[in-house]
Amino acid sequence: MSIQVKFFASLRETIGVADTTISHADSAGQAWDIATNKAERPVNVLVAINLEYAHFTSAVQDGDEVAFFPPVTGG
Amino acid sequence: MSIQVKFFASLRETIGVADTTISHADSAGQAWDIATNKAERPVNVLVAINLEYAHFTSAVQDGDEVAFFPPVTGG
Amino acid sequence: MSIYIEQQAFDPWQAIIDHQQQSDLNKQFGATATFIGSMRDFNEDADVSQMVLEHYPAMTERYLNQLEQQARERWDLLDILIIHRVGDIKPADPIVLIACWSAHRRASLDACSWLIEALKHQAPFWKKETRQDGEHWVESNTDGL
Amino acid sequence: MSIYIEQQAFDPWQAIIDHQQQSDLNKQFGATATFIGSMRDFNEDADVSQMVLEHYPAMTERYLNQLEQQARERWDLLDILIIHRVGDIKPADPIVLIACWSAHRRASLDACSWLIEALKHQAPFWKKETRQDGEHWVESNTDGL
Repeated sequence: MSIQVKFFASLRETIGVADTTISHADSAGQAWDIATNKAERPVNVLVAINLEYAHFTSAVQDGDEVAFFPPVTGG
Repeated sequence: MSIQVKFFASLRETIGVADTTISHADSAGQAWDIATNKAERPVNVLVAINLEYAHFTSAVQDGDEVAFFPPVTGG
Repeated sequence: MSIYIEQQAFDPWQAIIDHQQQSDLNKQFGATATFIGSMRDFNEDADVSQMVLEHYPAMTERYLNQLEQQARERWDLLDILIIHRVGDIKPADPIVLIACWSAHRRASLDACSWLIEALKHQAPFWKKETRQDGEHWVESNTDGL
Repeated sequence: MSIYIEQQAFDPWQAIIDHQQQSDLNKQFGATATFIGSMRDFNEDADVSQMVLEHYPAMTERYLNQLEQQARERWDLLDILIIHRVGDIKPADPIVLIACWSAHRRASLDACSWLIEALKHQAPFWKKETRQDGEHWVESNTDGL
């Protein structure tokens, strides 16, 4: 099993990781804990699974891409 | 006393007059009757006195410019 | 703040570029909203080959100035450009340009939208279309939908 | 319908002109509404000398396509052009362009306004500003007022 985990913007700088692969996770929250070594979650962090917005409780599967990032500020 | 009366667009074509000067009128409605020789008023005709929207009952004074025109269709 | 009545065809994008370069807007604005109305070659299911736009010059000037003033009072705008064409118009010709500049997006977007509606309802312009069966005055503005 | 992510500075007006010439829009559209967001040299009362725009490329592409699709379902649009800048940005640089073409005015105006709001709330872009006291991530979008 292989799950790709990405961090963007201020979260990428805080965590110190842009991209990592973990071997197992049942949920996005568990992916966070494994990829960050249980770093505290900022209150406003957003979650995407396979390029769609999701939740920390959302299930993840083998091959999924899970991304964590702060509120978006484009436009 | 001198009041300038103007007609625009389809109304100018129907009445057959673009611009005329009348010597007396108490109201825009009276200006219409004098300038058009009591032509029937289309239901949707608009009135402006000195470049501001007004009514057929609005008073007119010496030197005023009274204009009659159909609904506006610019933009 | 500039308002122009154009007798000849104009390029709305070039007009915006020129206006932006001549003004002292540089680096202050974060938002630009524009609307351009142009002549289609059909209206109400009839082919339209050309159009004449008549206006009441002194009242047009007064009303466009009033609308610009009202927009500036209602929204925090850095600049407004309004251009309206009159005279003989061919299909695809731009008829009206409204451009609004502001620091934040809602002011320019909302002012631009409001200005075109207000112009269409208040400014004394009239369109006469040439169709296959002759010339027809446009009798009223559509609701824009 | 075109969506571009630009790594380099772009001229929004030239992009609109080019898009309009390349498309088969000619004479069909009566309304064009555009919004351009550009970098100001100040934000929240602090001078900003430069900015970096980061994005999540695959998700950005998906969301901009989704938003375009939603706009086309909701309004009767003839064409949409969206351009968003990423990378190193200097004051006065355009950041985002949204242009909508339609037969009647409300579709292009309302779609343009909706698209910029939806983009700002959903598309995964992030701004980092360089101010006198260092670099700062912009923490949230303003409400645009």
